[in-house]
Amino acid sequence: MLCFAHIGAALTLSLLLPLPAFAQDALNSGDTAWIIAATALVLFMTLPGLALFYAGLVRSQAVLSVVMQCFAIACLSSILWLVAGYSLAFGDSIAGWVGGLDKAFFSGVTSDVLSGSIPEIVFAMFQMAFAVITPALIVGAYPERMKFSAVLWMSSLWLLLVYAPVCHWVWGGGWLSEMGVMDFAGGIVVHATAGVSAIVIAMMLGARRGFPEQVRPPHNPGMTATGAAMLWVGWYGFNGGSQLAADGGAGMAIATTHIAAATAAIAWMAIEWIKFGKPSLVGAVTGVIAGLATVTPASGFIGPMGGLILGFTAGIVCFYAVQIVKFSLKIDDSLDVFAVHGVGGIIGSLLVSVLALAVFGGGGLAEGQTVIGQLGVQALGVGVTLVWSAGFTFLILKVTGALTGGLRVTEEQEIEGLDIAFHGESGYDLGR
Amino acid sequence: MLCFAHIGAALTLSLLLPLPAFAQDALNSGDTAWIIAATALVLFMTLPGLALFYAGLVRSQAVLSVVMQCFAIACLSSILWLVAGYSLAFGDSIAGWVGGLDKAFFSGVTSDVLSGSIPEIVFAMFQMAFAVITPALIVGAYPERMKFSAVLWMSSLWLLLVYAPVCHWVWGGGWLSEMGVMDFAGGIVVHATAGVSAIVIAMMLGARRGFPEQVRPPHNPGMTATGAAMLWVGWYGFNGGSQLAADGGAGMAIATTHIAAATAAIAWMAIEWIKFGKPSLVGAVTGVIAGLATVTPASGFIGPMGGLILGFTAGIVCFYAVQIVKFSLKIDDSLDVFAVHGVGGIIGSLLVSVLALAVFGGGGLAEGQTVIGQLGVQALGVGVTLVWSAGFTFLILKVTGALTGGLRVTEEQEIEGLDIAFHGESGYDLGR
Amino acid sequence: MLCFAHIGAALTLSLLLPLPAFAQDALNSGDTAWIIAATALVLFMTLPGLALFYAGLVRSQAVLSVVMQCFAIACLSSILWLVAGYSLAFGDSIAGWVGGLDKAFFSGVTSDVLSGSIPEIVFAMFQMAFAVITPALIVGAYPERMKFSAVLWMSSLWLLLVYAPVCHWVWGGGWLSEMGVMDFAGGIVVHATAGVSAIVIAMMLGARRGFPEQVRPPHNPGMTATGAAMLWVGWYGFNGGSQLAADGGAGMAIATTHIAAATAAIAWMAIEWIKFGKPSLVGAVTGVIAGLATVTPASGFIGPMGGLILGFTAGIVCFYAVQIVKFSLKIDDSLDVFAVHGVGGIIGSLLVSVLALAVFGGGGLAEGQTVIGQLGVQALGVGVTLVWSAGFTFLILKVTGALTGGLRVTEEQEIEGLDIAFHGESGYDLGR
Amino acid sequence: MKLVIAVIKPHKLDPVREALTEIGVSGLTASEVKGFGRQKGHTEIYRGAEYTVAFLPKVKIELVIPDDLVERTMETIRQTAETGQIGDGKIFVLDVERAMRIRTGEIGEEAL
Amino acid sequence: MKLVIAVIKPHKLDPVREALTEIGVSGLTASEVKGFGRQKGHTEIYRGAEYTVAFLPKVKIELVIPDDLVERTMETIRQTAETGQIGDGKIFVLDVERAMRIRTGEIGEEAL
Amino acid sequence: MKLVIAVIKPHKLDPVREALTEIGVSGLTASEVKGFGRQKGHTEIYRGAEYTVAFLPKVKIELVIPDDLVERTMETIRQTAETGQIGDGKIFVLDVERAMRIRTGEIGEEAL
Ligand SMILES: Nc1ncnc2c1ncn2[C@@H]1O[C@H](COP(=O)(O)OP(=O)(O)O)[C@@H](O)[C@H]1O
Ligand SMILES: Nc1ncnc2c1ncn2[C@@H]1O[C@H](COP(=O)(O)OP(=O)(O)O)[C@@H](O)[C@H]1O
Ligand SMILES: Nc1ncnc2c1ncn2[C@@H]1O[C@H](COP(=O)(O)OP(=O)(O)O)[C@@H](O)[C@H]1O
Repeated sequence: MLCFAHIGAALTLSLLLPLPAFAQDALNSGDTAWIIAATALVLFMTLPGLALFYAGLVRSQAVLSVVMQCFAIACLSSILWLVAGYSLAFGDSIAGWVGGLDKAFFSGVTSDVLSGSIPEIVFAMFQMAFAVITPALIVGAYPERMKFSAVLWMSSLWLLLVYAPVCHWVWGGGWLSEMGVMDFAGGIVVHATAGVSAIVIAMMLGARRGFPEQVRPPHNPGMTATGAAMLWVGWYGFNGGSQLAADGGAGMAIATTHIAAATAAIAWMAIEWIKFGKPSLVGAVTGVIAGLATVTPASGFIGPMGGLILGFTAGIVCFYAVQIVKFSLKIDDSLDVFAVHGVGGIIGSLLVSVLALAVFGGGGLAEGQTVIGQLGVQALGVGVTLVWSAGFTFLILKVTGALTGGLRVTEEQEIEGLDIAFHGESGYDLGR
Repeated sequence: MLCFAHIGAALTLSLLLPLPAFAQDALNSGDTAWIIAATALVLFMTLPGLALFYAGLVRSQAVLSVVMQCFAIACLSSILWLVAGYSLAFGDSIAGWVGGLDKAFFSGVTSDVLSGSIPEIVFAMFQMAFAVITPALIVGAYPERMKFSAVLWMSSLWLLLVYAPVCHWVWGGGWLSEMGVMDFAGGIVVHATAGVSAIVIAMMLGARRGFPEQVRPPHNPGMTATGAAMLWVGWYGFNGGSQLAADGGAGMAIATTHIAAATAAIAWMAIEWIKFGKPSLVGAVTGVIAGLATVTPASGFIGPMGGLILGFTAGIVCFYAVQIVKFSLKIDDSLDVFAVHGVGGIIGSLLVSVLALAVFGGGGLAEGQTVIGQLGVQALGVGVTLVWSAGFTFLILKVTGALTGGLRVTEEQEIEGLDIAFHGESGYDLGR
Repeated sequence: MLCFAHIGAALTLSLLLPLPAFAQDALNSGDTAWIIAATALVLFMTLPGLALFYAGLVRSQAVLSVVMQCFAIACLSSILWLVAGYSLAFGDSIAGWVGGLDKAFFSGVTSDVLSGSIPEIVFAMFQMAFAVITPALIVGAYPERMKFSAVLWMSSLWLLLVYAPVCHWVWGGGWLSEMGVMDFAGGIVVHATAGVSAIVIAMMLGARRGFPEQVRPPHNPGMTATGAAMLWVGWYGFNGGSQLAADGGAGMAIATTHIAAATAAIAWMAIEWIKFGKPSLVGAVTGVIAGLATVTPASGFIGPMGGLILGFTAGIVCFYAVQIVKFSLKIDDSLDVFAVHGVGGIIGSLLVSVLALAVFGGGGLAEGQTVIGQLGVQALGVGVTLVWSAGFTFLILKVTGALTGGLRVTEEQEIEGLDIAFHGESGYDLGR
Repeated sequence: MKLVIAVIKPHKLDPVREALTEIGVSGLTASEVKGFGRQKGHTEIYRGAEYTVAFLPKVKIELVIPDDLVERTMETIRQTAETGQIGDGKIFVLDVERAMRIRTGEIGEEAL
Repeated sequence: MKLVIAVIKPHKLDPVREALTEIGVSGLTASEVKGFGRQKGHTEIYRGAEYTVAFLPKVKIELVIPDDLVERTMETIRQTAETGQIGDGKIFVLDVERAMRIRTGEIGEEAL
Repeated sequence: MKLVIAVIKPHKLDPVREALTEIGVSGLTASEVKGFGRQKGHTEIYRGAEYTVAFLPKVKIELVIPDDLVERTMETIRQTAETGQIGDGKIFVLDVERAMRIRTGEIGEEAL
């Protein structure tokens, strides 16, 4: 993002707009205003957005446990980001693979240091919001059956061993950014990492009791839709903010983002209508999220047309990905993190090499880069990221299991529900 | 908005503030930052704001169908806006009645083209958010009894045949803007069009089973209040953003907006307290929305005093409008779209001619315009809009009915509830 | 804020950033964009944030009454702020104790008058959002048992007699700001005033039926968590906006704010885990709020380290404060307004004198001020504020009780629940 | 005295209540139940996963009445609750040995 | 054995449960019901539209007890659940032919 | 005819329903209830305040069957609903005097 969004911004702003001379070397209050607002929007995506989106999809006896997991992960990730994560991702690069500890505890990130046209502290907080939501996305893989202590251990290790390094590769000046990988807002860094890790966890943890025939339907689809709507709104900050400026590039990013979300939702609805005779709300909002995840890596590099194409592709491919994972592979990635986020992020990360072309209304590829060349870089980036994420997630789970005496709750706890079993609370007391 | 808000801005900024020389002919990152944020706020109004506001007012067996309708309309409208709507509204004017197709698919709207001090793509997206919420407002007219397919057909046609043209007349440089009509953020374009169309639909569709005696009370007033609060917050973007700049004019717009909302709510509460002995939450938040709808066309032209007056008027007039429509005329405009939005928008669109005067703390009328003169323009604008909207809505329903084999669901489906009947989902599964 | 935040801003911006020459004497659209957005965020904190946070903690038979109280207080406070509150707080000082009526009805606050680098109307609205949430915070002291009429009278009088004056002392150029008190975003003005008043009300009103053994548990912890998340996001505007500029100072304020919230939540969870064997969601989000309230007065003066320290302290101290008030003192400050907001605000207001030091990464104390000296000023400010608030709240309750024939509802009404008894509505109608 | 238990379709509760009041029934107790019988349930599909909902929402009303009112009560319920569709429900009658009104301590038919 | 059915005011459930445990009742089953009787319902008004809520929230408790405990049980419930206000509810007693504890298969009074 | 009332653990409802259909039970009515008995409730702690939840979620099923089916019904329920853990629940049998199918007006065993 750092690197590419800036090229993006450059491409965008260059020439045509009479730029205030000091644009890149002084504080731009407009850019700063937008990125602070964008940071709030991205935090809003996780809390309460993602929490509600996921919580509505589980049994009513586990609604609080899902919200709790999102909150706890958000808090832990924030602290870890301050302590080491930011530095591992954006500190001085160690051979292009990970950042050093020179920025641990935000050292040197005082309020008067700039990063581009905005204060670095604003950039660091914007990035913190990304570090908060990415491990929280994985919550969808293991609801209703993972020990809370295991959730905390795993998520913490994951942030440091998977998210931070990959973030460094792509946005922190690491080897992938050196190669010119295009990932505007996190198709590789956020969705590919979370998606593949989700599958690994689901497989190692095992399915929910009674999966697939006997699991209960979503207990509160309206809550899920509310969360999805918040995610959609917040995504303006996620993708639009990744431009790191308040300009036409940011505007185009929200345009492509919005169009992809809308198109994917319609595609998903259409499939359900044809296949099942009824379009469902849960289906429609799942389509929205699929479109948003898919357009993320491309949002700032493409045009409205690209948004339409990515959205349409996302709606169809992710729908079938869900069916394959759940019903062919019989993997209980309970809330479809891989099928929706993983698959979406990967599709977007690859297709951007084509859709960024001017013919599709995109901003074009980097100077002298070809579609094939770019596609190669993207494929390499995605591939290495998948392997790294899957591998470390496997190790992390082994360690976590050892630390917590097994990852999984007892059958009694699963039947009673995690809300009472692990948090001593019940979700709804609506009686007299 | 385009035209007038700029005069508004002009009025505001002129003279007293030392403006950076390039203000109107170069990108202003501050203005851009605010309008991008405002766009997110307006999207937030529909999803989840309006969806929750409406969903809480229906039976629990139709809660999801209402949310689904809002989502589906939002997605469809976004695509249609990209494909043709934006161009019909803001393309080169054809005799002042509708825009041409020169901007279809946002052609020419690249990230480096400006509209005033912000990128045109940002303006186009801000307008898209308006095109999303307006047809969604009409959902309140037909919940619990209209076929989903009919909802989609009707809303799509309505956007292109009613919203886009009227938007062109008023904001796209059409004949009404030529005449100097004042509609800061959509009293005519948004609320009058949606309100009158709602009445037409309610009459043609017929009332809900058991209306008026036997209908169930709102199933979740807390959900409705949550949605109303989100609408209130989002309205800052709706009215404040219509200034298309981050300046004192935008500030005054949110001030008048907020004051009108608060005053209307208090007025509504007071009436209920006197008439029924108890002020209700549903009543209070309905007052909020009435105040917001009413101040919308005036927000940028008036001062705090004007906000007080409009809010007070809105609270009283809209309250009685609800009684008249529902209990005198016996029209089941189920969630009172006309009585609240339509009536409010019309009141505001007329009173602005008076309240814009300096004596009321307003910014004044256009050079050499008189109150009577302006009132005439406003009345004409409102009148023609009502006729156009009602007429086309009637035609659209005829066509839709033909396409979907009747607009209305069967009695069995209505009793069972649209959630299960049309979307195969149930809203709440809170049992063990 | 006015005074100090500007010094803060000064400290921040001075020297290192090449400032556009007109920064302090002309409109800065970037600063304006951020403060308008921040105003929306602060309104969002009350509606629906705080309303949901509190409503989820009461019995289901009182859920609507709590939301209603938040809405009604928000509306009343807005009008009162326009009419007199803003002027009492920010008008020409009368001997440093209260502002004059020169700004009543926002007179002189036209869209072209500036306050620093933003329009004064924007500043006035930002402050209005503070005046809305502060009396609403007190709702947590008296749910399920106070007459609605009493709530309205008390809140109105409280805004004018407690909030406005204290706001003047600290931010309006009053005697405390003369002494150089540090209260970046309202530890004294907002949390100390509301917290101590809550205790007074709880004692005079008496406990809920069956307190402490027999009270019902929170009816909807998920609703509470949703509200807490919205409060967290909105707090970016509350603290970040108090910088009154879009710069590194604002960025650092959201950083310290976020870190304190996350740390306090983890501390609270840890205590519950150790003491009760299970960390609860209600506990975690209460920790979040405790951290946010505690960091508020310090947010713009300290660094990330300070945020960590304040958050950690908040989590532990506020947890035990709750136990003491409820179970030792047996005071039914039902939703722990004093223990969380009051105690938090006081801690933060005192510790800022130390944590503002450069050694902790803070921006330092004012020229020539010592820690002891500052601590004295802070203690004095807190002390006088507590006395003033408690005293006037006592008087206000006496007057209110006289006006409403007693503050408290009948036992029948309390058993039936305020929703039906006072608003004629029920919260959930989920049956067939 | 007899206890009449009737399981009916939810939207028939109010009509039945009104009809019963007219024939002089002094009170009744209703509860939301889930019914299983000849009437088919429905299937819900989420992200392609089918959930068969075997139970349908019904309302159960229970009323204790004097013996001589049993006939008319059953008839009234039957006529009012009938839609002719499968799933209309059942009426069962059990014997009640004692009854008491909590407020007054009255026993037997006075308690009803 | 007898089945005692009592319909009481919701906030009386816990007191009644405690009182019954004291007299040696081993268990009971409670459910939320809607009651209609002499006690008036209330009306809710939304945007001017009146909705009369005829049913009031009540709690129904069902307990099976040995014959000799019937008297004391009824008395205990009456005393604890009484508020003197209209709407306090009713107690009904029915005969139970058989009882079984699922866990152990015990039958008769042992099952209680 | 007999009315069989069984109070079981919630997650046993579906297995029991299926088992009963197999032995020829034509229908049943289920409701969510709160149970109190030997099985301990749990405590919830909010901000340090303890709430003891004495009642546990249970499901009550009611089915009216011909006399000759009582034995097998009780056995089936017992076997299917049993977990061996305390709290498995009870089965009670009462006599039913009359039954009627609302849709058709059929009475007696035909109504089942
Ligand atoms: N044997 C039974 N015992 C108790 N309740 C029954 C029994 N049979 C049916 N019911 C209840 O009656 C309802 C309707 O029965 P069903 O067989 O579906 O239709 P119908 O009564 O028209 O034949 C069921 O949903 C169930 O609640
Ligand atoms: N005949 C009846 N059969 C079953 N339940 C009844 C009957 N009469 C009253 N009830 C139940 O008892 C409750 C209280 O009865 P009501 O007549 O209102 O007051 P009271 O018992 O004090 O006379 C009712 O709400 C209803 O649930
Ligand atoms: N005497 C009774 N009358 C009615 N229901 C009872 C009675 N005793 C127990 N129950 C119901 O059966 C459930 C299980 O009983 P419990 O004593 O907890 O376990 P167990 O049946 O294994 O001994 C209780 O929760 C309650 O709902």
